[in-house]
Amino acid sequence: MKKVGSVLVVGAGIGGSQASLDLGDAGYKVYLVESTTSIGGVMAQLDKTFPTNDCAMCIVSPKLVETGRHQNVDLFINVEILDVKGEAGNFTVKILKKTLHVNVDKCTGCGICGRECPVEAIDIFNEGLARHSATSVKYPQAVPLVYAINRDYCIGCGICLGVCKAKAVEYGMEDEIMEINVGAIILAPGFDEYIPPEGNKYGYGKFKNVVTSIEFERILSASGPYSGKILRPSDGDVPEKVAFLQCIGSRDYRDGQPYCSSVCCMYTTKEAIIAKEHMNLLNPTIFSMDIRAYGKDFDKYIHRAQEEYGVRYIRSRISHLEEDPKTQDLIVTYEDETGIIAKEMYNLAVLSVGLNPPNDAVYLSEKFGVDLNEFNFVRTDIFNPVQTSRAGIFACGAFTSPKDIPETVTQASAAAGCVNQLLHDQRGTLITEKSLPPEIFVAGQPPRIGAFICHCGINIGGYVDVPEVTRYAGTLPNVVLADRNLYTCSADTQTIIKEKIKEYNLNRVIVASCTPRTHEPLFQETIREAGLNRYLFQMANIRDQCSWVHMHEPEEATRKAKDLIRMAVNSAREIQPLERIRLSVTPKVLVIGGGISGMVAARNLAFQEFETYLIEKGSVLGGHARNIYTTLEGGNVQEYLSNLINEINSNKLIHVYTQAKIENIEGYIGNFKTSIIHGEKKEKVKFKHGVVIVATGADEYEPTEFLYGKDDRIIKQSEFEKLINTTDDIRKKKSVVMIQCVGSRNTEHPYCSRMCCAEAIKNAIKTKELNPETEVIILYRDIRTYGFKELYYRKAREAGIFFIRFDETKPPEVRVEKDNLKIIVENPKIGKISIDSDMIVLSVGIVANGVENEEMGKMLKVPLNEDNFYLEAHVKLRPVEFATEGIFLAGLSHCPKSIEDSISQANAAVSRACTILSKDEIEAEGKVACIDITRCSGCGMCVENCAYNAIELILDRRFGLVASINQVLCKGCGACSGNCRCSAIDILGFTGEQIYEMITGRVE
Amino acid sequence: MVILMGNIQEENKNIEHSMKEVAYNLLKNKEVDLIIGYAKGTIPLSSSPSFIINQKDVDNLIWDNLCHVNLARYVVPPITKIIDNENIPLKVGIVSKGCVGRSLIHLAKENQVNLENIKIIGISCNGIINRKRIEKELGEKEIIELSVMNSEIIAKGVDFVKTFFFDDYLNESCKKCKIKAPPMVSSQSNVIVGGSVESSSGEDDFSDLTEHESKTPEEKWQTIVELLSPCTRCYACREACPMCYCNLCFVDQNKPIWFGKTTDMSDIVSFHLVRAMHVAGRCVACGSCSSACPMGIDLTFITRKLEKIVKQRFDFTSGLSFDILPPMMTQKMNDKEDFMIGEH
Amino acid sequence: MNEAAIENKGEIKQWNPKIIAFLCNWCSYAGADLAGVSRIQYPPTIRVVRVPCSGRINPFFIIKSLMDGWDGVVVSGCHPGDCHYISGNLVARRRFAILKDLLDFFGIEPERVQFMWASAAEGERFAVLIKKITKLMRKVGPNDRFKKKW
Amino acid sequence: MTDKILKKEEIEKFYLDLSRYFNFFAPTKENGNIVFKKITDPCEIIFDFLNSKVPPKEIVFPRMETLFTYKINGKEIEIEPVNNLNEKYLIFGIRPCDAYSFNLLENFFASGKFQDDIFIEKRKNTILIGMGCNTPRQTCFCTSLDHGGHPHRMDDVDIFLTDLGDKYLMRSISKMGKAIIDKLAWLSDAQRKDVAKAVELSKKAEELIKTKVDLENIAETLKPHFDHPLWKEISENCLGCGTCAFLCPTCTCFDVIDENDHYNNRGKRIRLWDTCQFCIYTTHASGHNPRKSKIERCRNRILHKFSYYPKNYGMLGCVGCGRCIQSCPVNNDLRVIIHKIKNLEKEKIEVKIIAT
Repeated sequence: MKKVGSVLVVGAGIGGSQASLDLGDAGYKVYLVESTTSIGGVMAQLDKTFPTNDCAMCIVSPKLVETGRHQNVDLFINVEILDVKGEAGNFTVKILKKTLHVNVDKCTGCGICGRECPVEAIDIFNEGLARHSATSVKYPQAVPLVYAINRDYCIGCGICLGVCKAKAVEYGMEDEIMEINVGAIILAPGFDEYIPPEGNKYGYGKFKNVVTSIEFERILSASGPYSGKILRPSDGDVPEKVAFLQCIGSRDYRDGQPYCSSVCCMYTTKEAIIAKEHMNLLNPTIFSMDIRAYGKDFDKYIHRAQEEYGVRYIRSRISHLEEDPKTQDLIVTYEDETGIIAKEMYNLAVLSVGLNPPNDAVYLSEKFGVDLNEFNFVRTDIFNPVQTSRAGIFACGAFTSPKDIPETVTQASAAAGCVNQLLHDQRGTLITEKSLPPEIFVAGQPPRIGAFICHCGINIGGYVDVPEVTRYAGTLPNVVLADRNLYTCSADTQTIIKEKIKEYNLNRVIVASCTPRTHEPLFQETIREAGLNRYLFQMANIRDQCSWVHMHEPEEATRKAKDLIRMAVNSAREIQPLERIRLSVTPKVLVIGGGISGMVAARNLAFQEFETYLIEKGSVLGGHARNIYTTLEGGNVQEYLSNLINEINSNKLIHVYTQAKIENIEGYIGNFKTSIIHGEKKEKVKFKHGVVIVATGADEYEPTEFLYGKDDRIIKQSEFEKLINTTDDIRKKKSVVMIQCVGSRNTEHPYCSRMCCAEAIKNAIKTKELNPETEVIILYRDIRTYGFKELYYRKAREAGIFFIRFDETKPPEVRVEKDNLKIIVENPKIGKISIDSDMIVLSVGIVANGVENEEMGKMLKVPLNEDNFYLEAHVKLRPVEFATEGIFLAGLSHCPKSIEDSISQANAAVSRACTILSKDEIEAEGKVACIDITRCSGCGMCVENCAYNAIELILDRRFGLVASINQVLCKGCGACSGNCRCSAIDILGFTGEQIYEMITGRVE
Repeated sequence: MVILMGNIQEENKNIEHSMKEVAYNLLKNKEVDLIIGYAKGTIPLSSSPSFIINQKDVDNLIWDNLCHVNLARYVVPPITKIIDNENIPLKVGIVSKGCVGRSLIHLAKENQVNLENIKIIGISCNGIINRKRIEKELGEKEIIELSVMNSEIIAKGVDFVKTFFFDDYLNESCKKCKIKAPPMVSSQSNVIVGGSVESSSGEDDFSDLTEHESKTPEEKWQTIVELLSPCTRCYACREACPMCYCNLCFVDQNKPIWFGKTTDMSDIVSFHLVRAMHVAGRCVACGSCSSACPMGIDLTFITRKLEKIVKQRFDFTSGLSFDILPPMMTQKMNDKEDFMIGEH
Repeated sequence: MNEAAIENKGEIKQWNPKIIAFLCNWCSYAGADLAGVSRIQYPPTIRVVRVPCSGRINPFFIIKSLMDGWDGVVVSGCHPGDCHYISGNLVARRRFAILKDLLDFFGIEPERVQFMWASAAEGERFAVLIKKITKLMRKVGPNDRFKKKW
Repeated sequence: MTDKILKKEEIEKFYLDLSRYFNFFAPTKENGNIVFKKITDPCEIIFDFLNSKVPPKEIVFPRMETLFTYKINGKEIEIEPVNNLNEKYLIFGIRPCDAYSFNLLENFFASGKFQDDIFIEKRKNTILIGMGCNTPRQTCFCTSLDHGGHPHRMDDVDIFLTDLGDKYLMRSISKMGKAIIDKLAWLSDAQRKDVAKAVELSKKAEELIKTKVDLENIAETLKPHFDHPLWKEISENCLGCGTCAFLCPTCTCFDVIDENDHYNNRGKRIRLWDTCQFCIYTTHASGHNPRKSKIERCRNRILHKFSYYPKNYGMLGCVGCGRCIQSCPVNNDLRVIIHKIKNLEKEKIEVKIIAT
């Protein structure tokens, strides 16, 4: 059966969107289907994100807008999957497009229908804490911004039909079925939060002031039901004492789910911090069993919560909640880790609910024919967490297991990476480059400006005197046409604009309507189709920032609209056509590091016929994985590794260099030049490549504590693993004691090494299997078996392995006595105990190779974090790439992680790389910095201010040392220009002259 | 020309002596092609920057409390010589009081001077006399001779003798100056010959600014207008400033003409405001701008504020180190935000 | 909303300062849009200039605006850490700190030039701050000190 | 011709009478500088001064002067000339050197093919009441100039005053001057001894000028030395600040700019002082600059005053007021420069070549 170059992505949360963008950019046709009426998923509901407290909406909405208008991505909302046929490379999917009763193409999202609708419906986006009308959009920044009528509530009064000037409301509109043909499928349905059932012991549903964490998230949000004020639902009072109860529906065998939901500890901490930030008098308390801050910089975040924000953590188990009927305060009864039962009173209780599989998981598995695991999450390959049980169908995000945003984004790209591997030969076959007329030459001609002013139904027209404003616009210098339209964004107006451009031979166009953030691309496209350079356009925002915010002052609103239009016209007069610089791409890759991550990346790339240079500093491939025999889940690492190495060595397109050292890397995205020396004889090799993937890995911590090295019965976990997998010495051991967090979570290495808990439990269980007689004791601070790893924690306890917690401040003490080892440890509950043992195993952490990373970082101009791990471009949304374009990141050099995660990251890096490698040319954005070297004096301030390494100082024959801008790397932020004393740097599209004209073009 | 007696005189004599010695040897050992220093002025209250290439001329060098010009100004752009069509930069020894040394260090950070071609002849400056102030206070009497004795400045005229207290009649920036000699910069130690100090900015209470800062906006504006109204827009301040090396000053730019060149008050103020903005975090408080101003405007009043801002906001003092980036070249997550508006 | 309405009705009679607002495209401009989408009312005193990032804003823009007779200037960017361009707002913050101090030193009322952060989700905050700034501006009155006389 | 006496206590009367017809300019103190300003209160006037910081040329040739304003409506541009041209000016206490400089200004503005109406009008309406220097500065060298420069030179003013301590000897030089004096009937006649004292003061003043600058056929001397390395030496410590030119009573260079009021579609054309000491003064739009280094610029200043000017107008372009010497921040002394040039002829001094 023939492969097809298109992909179906199911679910348009952050994961689905990321996958779609990756694939769209890589030249595949993408069908993105979403069951609700707009994209963004849970992330769009969040107020802030951990551990950076970034504003979720700020960082996600640009991505959503991009997804919504990507020319290779077809977005279908409010759909249902009916049927899936075919096999990897060629599926046929039948989709039901449920009617919105609103014509998507006509609706301008102006919202008048919603405002006029008489019936109230529950606002699901705000978790039912607020209400909106039956005709509604999911949230203000929704993409696509299309209203939908909820027929469950609609009384068919027809008001919306009447008020909709765009004639978009169509009651009679029917559902529609369509069939699409795709080569691969990515499932990204996300998760559904756990809702405590009737009669739960926390009184959720019974007590008004018990809310779930996701409800609380909305309460925190500035755009939420209480617009950012923290009030309790019962009486709208400010809750001074807030309790956060952890593991609600997680790690709970009775009424919840047995696995760990992975994210609760962190998002709760975040909510506590933000709550404190919003209202300082508030005291958050978090009741938890363990604190699972296993991710990058997570422990630091917990620390900040405690130190800076005074968040209180109580290790405990909650017995139950009662409500004080008078005050509606809540009494929390819990047992703390010393075994004492205590009661405390709180004004508000937040249940940190766990992540459940999506409610329609079973339905999806049946339709797509993919297996689920025992909890109805999708079952994935043991070494490739995005590969479902059915070839050609991949999954990502919380559907594979509970996870946070960066891991979801990584998996999304990873899935896209696997799709690339599957469909690479079909790349670009189904996307259509639309043909455009040649650009009209306008340089040097006097400006002929056309102004189109939008009524936006009554959204503008109702408050701003549009006819007057239009008349006024007509009087402005260089304006040869001032026209007004009911909806300037409507399809028919686009044709009108094109006609007018020809008729009046306009060479500048301004539109006064809504916000350029959503509509500029549309109009730019229109004028481009009319033959004008797309940058000869300027917008005046007279709706969102005028008519809608001055509804009670029509005259003032009108005056303001005039001002804004005058400013736009003044600026338009100075606009020059811009062209996007194009640069050829060398379709080759440099992969630095021959560990699992590096090799997986190289294999994937080579599979896609991209020549790849894999360089390894050591003499053999394999890296850190060479010390690991199995995964906790039972995967055979050594076997996987040797197969992988064989594939690498046998692949013609992969050039492997061992004992290699990079001498120099120069160039930039698409065009790097690298020289290395390798092998015994230090041979020199030079090659060109388009991208770099950094997978340099990390090292095992070399312990000095606990008498390591003084006694050969005290060994590292890796040594122990080797011992139990290669010898049967363990049979002779009566007792083994494992000490956790050696070289992790201390002042020297203030982060969690993430895998040690799993490794310890894995080897403990194995020990028990080999010799049930051996007593195994694990001394720990927190057991961080996140996700499904939690099950092995339970399994271990059932297998009779002892877990004894000690406090950071009171580490165990190890003594060597003549024939055996003694460990003294203090546990909060049982107090000081001493254990005799004949083997001590130290679970040592992962440490970055500071020196090497430093050196590499300098060479690539990429940053490190405080712990010397590489610092990605954006912690949440760009986890596998650097701010410097064309350089990607995978594996342990990013932060400690499991083998599966490393593999995901490697495939993700490949996917991101494919967005570049798949093109013969990359195109730079037009609105970038440009420099006048006659003015530049080479002081170098811009070089320092540029976050993208887009500027360097060069020696000009005539003007000496001057700055030179790489417009391909430039993002046009203007940080350089803002500081430039001699105004040598200007930002095209936002030039000093344009802004000058706007400033001086005010109304007296 | 200054005739010195008593302690300051001694000081300056020693300074002058050792400075000449260093300069002489530099030329003799061909370590430099050229020495830039100060020579005796032709009129009272003056000194003249002098370029010396012959050992025998070293004796013309002087050091006194009127050597006000910031000599760093002369090495941007670098002094070069064309040797068979190649523009070869000359090796230059610069007589450097603290602020000159700092200028050179900062200019090196901004790639304007290459310290490989520079020898900083460090001298420990004991302050520059505020000649403009003395002239003004003497009103329309001509000074024929100015001398410093012990702690007093003595001005002689045809028909008068007047004395001023030395410490009071120094440039404002000199009064508070903590860095008398070029800062010792470990990485570039070879550059500095002669005196130098450990690079530390010392404490400064900026008490001289508190009076103005406590005024109302209206009063502040009045003070500024009064200060700047004599400005003829001759740009002597700019030309004398070692940090003003732009090829085209913002005020000379057109397309667009951001700021007028007229003597309209708001044009004058905007020029000095923007210029202050441009030297913020770079100004080494040498006071050249002030002493160059033909109209006797004391611009150190503004530069002092700049010092204060960068010191207090970013704990930065310009020209002390190669390793610290100047404030405008970098940024910190936790910079103070006290100046920003919030909901509460 | 009604509350806002009344507040605005009250303000209509008062003098409306002309304030030029430089908003960064990714956070503050989006925040201003959100204020509109949520119909949060604020005084009609600002005229918005959209810039890619607060880092783009050269002191020229601000000083020129004052010379050209705008009564006030507002500059708003992303909160630290949210910058779409990684650190543009931090670079800008230093610039503005110095400028603000200098303007104050030169005797331009500190109320006239305001720097703020507003995220894409803070429509409310944006409106509140514009109200606040308008109030402050009304207190100091028209900008005739620095305005260039014709 | 009878000389009059103006008692110092009569100055107020003198002012009141004349300020009715004239904008009465006189030396006064501003920010510690002596400058010529329009007097509104006679007690602002300063009598005991050497010379003003800024030359009084700024009264007829202001540092900033609106030439005309214009309005744009549609395609039409209407020009409105400045209408203060029939204002009358009186400059009280102008020094002989500065008074002489007005002739040089006239050469530039009011002779030859292109004439500057605004200047001509202003100059026509300006009365000069000169005042002899009894205590010239050390830097004064008016007596070295070929035009017969003298601390008590009277030729260039309408009325000449000599400070006799408690009173002024007042002599009318021009018709206009005579007319004015006649108007002031209340002035007392001068005694012979007053006249004698004046003569003696004049002699004394001349003797006080020690500085002698040899300017004899300097123009010829300069001719062959256009490319002489001396210019490098002269210019090496110049900052290019232009102070010398801005304070020079004979410098006439100006820049013309338009200031636009975009919103009201109007603008004005303004003339501002400029100087050949600035780099951009000669920078072409192309970026080419015929005087690209300060060497050429310093040379130009000297050549203009002592070579081109004599060639064009038959007199030196310097009045010997010494302002440039006084105010040069790097003490680049004109007297020294001239001295070096003169010695060139005799090939005495060897010139050190530093940079090229």
